[in-house]
Amino acid sequence: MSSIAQYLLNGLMQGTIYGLVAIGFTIFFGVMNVIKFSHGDVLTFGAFGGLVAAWAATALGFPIWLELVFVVLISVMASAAIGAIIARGLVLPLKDAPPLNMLLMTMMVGTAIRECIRLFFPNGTNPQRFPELLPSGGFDLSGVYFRYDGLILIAAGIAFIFAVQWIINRTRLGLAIRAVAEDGETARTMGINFTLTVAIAFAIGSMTAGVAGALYGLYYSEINYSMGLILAIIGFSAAIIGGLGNIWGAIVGGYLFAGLQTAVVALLPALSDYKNVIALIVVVALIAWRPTGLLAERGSERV
Amino acid sequence: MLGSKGGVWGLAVSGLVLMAAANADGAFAKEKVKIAFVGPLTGSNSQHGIGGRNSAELAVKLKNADPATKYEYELVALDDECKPNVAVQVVTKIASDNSIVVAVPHYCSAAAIATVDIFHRFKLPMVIWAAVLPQITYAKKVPEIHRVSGTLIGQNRVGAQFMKERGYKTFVSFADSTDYGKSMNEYFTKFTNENKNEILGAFAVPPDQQDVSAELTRIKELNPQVIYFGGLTPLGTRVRTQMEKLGITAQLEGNSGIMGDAFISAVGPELAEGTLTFFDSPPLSKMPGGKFFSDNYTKAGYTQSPEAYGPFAFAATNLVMEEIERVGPNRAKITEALGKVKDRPSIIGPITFDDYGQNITPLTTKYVVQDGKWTIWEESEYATGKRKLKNLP
Amino acid sequence: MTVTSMKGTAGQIVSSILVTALLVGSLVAVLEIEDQRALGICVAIIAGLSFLAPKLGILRGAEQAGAHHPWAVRLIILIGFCSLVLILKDNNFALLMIATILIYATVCLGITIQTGYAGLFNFAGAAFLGTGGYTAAMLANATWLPDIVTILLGGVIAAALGTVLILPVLRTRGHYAALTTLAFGVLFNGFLEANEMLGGPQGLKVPGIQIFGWDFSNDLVIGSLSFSFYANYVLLIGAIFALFMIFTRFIERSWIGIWLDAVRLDEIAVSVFGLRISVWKSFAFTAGNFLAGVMGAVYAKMTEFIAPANFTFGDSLLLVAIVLLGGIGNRWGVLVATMIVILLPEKLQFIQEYRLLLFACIIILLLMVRPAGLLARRVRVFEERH
Amino acid sequence: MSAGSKNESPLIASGLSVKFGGLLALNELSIEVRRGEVLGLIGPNGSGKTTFFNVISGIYAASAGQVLLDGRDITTLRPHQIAAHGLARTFQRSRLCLSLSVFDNLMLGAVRRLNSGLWYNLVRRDRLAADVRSAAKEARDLLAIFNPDLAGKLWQPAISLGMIDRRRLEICRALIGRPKIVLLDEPSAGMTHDETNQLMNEILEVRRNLGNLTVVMVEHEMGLIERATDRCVVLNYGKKICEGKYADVAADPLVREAYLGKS
Repeated sequence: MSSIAQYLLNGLMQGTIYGLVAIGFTIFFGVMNVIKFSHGDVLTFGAFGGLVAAWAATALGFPIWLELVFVVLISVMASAAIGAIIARGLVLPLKDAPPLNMLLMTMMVGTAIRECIRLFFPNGTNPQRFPELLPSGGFDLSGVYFRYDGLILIAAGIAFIFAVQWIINRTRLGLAIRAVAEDGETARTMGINFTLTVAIAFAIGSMTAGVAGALYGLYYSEINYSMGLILAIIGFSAAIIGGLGNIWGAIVGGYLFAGLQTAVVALLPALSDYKNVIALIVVVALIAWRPTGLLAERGSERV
Repeated sequence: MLGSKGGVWGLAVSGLVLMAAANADGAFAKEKVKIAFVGPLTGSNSQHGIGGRNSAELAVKLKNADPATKYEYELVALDDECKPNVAVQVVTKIASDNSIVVAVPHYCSAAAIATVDIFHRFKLPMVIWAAVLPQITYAKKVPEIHRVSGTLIGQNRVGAQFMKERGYKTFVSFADSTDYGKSMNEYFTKFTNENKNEILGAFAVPPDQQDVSAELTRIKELNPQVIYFGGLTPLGTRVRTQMEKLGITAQLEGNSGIMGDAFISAVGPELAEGTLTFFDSPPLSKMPGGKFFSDNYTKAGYTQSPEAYGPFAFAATNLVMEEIERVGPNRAKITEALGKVKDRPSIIGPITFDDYGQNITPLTTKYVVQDGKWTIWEESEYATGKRKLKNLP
Repeated sequence: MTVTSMKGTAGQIVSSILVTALLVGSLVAVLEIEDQRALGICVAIIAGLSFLAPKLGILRGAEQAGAHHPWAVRLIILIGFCSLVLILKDNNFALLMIATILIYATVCLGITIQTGYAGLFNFAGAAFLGTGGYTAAMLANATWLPDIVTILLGGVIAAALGTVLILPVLRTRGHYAALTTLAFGVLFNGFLEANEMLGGPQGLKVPGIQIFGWDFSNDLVIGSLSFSFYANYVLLIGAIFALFMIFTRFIERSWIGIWLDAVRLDEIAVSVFGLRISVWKSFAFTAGNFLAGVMGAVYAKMTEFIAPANFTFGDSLLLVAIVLLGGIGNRWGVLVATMIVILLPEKLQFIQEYRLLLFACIIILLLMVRPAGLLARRVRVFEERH
Repeated sequence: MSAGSKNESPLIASGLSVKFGGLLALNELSIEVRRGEVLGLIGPNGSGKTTFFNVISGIYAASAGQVLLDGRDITTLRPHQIAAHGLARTFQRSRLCLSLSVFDNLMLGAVRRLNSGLWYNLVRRDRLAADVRSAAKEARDLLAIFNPDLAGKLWQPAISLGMIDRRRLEICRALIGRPKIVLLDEPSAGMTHDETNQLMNEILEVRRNLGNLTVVMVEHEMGLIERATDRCVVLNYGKKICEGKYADVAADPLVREAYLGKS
């Protein structure tokens, strides 16, 4: 029984990371109706930014709590910056192009980011060790091993999810973003700076990737240049099965995907090779069942 | 328009003239001989490919610096991306190029299996520098095929024997789902069973899977003494770090796939401490010429490390150049000469090819991580009993 | 030559000869020249000519020739193709590249029917290619089965496998549909890697093609001329490609072509006129997968080896990239784009580990500069006179 | 028109309701369309006129009620099935396939008459070519009734047409399938007064040529309604509030209130 709790804990951590990635997808889709597939690689970029920050902090002799703050801050800023740059430089100019062009373009941007890290980061092809900045150790509760860092990170991730939700739904900035999402033209006539709002929305969406990247590094103590690709596929799946444009949908999708993967290993250990295959079959089946996602309104098309 | 059309042809012709001119440059110097190197230069295995390429390049550079050689060598390096179809493409390319007389190909076994027939068809001799699946050489006798790296059978035989001697009884196998991992698992299972030890479970995950905690939780339930890992460094790193996160205290037994500094630097010296591997080459410092290789590698200014198989690429390239010096740049003659290689000294130990072209004298060596360094077991504090492996019965 | 001189029958025929010659000449030059500097100059000249051709009305002329004198143009292309094989006759590598280009181009014709016409995204092209390949591998022991049948079965099985996806594809649109196929492509690859029955990650050996005692793995000898054994494959694949080019054209220039376009452009509006959207979506999806499956079988038999690593998400992406770069819905654009996409990384070998980065940058640049692709699709005009 | 020879009303909607979320877009609406008439459907914005069209043509599902087309229950049928029973429509916002030619757009209206068989389309190219020729002639003739210039633009993309020609094309697309009943959703939208008048004359002319085709028309231009319709139905909040000749309807206090609001 104890291992069930252990699986749950693992699944929760994975789900939080997936959910964070999916939120980014859903924000981009909401605002610009685009799928920005480079999102996973923006995450990687943020995580590597955090790694460089950690090296700098060590060199400067920061205390460990300051190093932690610095690492997370730089991760978030690095991914927000590159997200905004991609939005401004590549996504906006192509906003009227067919969706397929945008999809391919952002996939290629992701490839370019990935390759740049691999080629230009020192020893970039190899996995990199991410410093452990959170209290190590943990406690054993009837056979379940709770690590402090895991608990802290899950809490932090969930807190950030709520923060993003709050920004989008409760602030003036969020109002502007939602206005642009609803109808770009009208928002413009209402005096909202369209380009700036889009760039900010992309920055916020990318920040979630930065947070996910930092969480990933702190939790797994290891990052590598190619971790973004599979996370992008999973995050995209999560956002879709939840229902694009719906933040809660993205979160549900994230935990669902993690739950599926964990369940296959826990319940059908003989099929653990097929973990992703089974999870993706369920994704396809879910899409067939609810073609616009689990939480999306089943709104009818305007005719 | 027709004029411009003619321009294309004119250009094609002038291109050929240019090529001819380039070749003519060497007319006064030594005859130029081309050797092809093939390995993954892009993708997730590219650190090995680039390390191997650098090492092969180094061998060529050092050889060319030697005034006593008969020929001037040129290395043509190509990327097979570790994909069979791309490998078929690039090998067809080098095989159709008659100026290339011999090849040093492949890190990934799937690529090598796909190209064996092409090397044979075009009668291009080759010496594999890293792919380790047994059937590349042993599926059938092909005169052109040779391999300096040992098959993964040896590593596993030595490993299983070693673990038995330490008294370990229960194992779990954790491999990646590539050909490499599957084959590793196969021979691990074979030898472990022969030793009458118990395998509690076997797991396979794609090499790019990031989170392995679900599998590890399952392993924690099984509570083995040893986790056998059959995969490459990136996944190995994740397994080791996530074992720690889940509080798994089993002994980690690795293989050639995690051999190299990358593993230790990625998991950190504390976590790496005590990890075992079995690898087909003693440390460079123990080999004649090993220090020469590492010094020159550093001196050449390569930023990427040669990785575990760099020395093999260096040895293979040197071997083919030695044969060319002896019999001349002729494919058939090189094939014949390579078939007779016996006890040839190299930085990875003496090389002897059997009838299948397989190097049968790899010096499989036991390593353990001690203070952030791969240390030969016999020289480690673990062997003396000063430090202890985990979960020793 | 001026724009006016390109009109009229003679002008059109001359135009199509010029365009064919440009294509053949470029291929020969790019494949035969190894010297980097010469290649650079050569590529610049090809680019210049390609830029000039539309300005001088040659492209338009060739297009009109295709519409008014289809058989004459087909003859010209056939002559061009034969001379290509003749020039490259013993260059194994060049012929392998030509065969690879034609294989990818055919698969992309399938995706053109799916995405370009019916508007269905397919990010699992490599999976259907792989299905054909694995069918050929599985049927290797059934030696009593003629290889032609095996190849056709590759297409049939791929099309049949595609029906698994039909329900979600029919029910979804846009990005949701994109994910459906994307997920399928990834899971297909994962399945190949995980299972043992289909060879697992190591892949399988596949025997070469034999048709009526004609063994494709022997060098082709015609009279006193001896060709590389790849010439066999180039001829067969060329024939299949030509067949599917005509098939695709016939689909496009028919009522069905209109229905497919309408399904893409506004399925709600046209359903009101009685068009059965699901039928035509299924048709386009199945037809495209059939093409991919057929070529997958041929591809496996040509390389005599298949492994899961050949059919990854990245490969599916490559197929989509080709269709987009060519100009979505344009059959000839597919061919031109395939040449570029297949030959570019090969010719970029000299920059080795920087290849993929440069390739990504070039695609991004092309998407920014030419969002409609290299050759935009023209409005369909039915020929009224006969 | 074999089915049409029966003298019943070709379209009967009874007790039709449509819900969007909590909103009742149609509220137990009953409308009967008589054979050969031009029925005007009017009402303020959001009163449910277009929703009514969408339910009839099968795009939206009704949550309650029934629709009979020539005595057949079509309430639960899919759009393409309803089309097969002889219903055609236009859309308020232009829904031409702009990148396709005028001919292609027209042919979409004739889907049911054209042979979609694979053998025919891919192999019997000679027969196909002959059919294309006769279809092109028919298309030109139809377009010429509206605007002779338009007939000459058969192979041009629809996007090259002006606003009024696009509207003409949409109407022709609805007519070429020889429907029994046509729904016109605001034919005047986006056009000037003169253009609207001209277009309406053309529509009425063509309708007479087609043997007094039954037409239901949503329109805001009251002049048009007055001139073109035989009878009007007024909707408000998804309910029918009034029905009758235009003059009677226009005088109804309920209608005035709906348009002007309570004063």
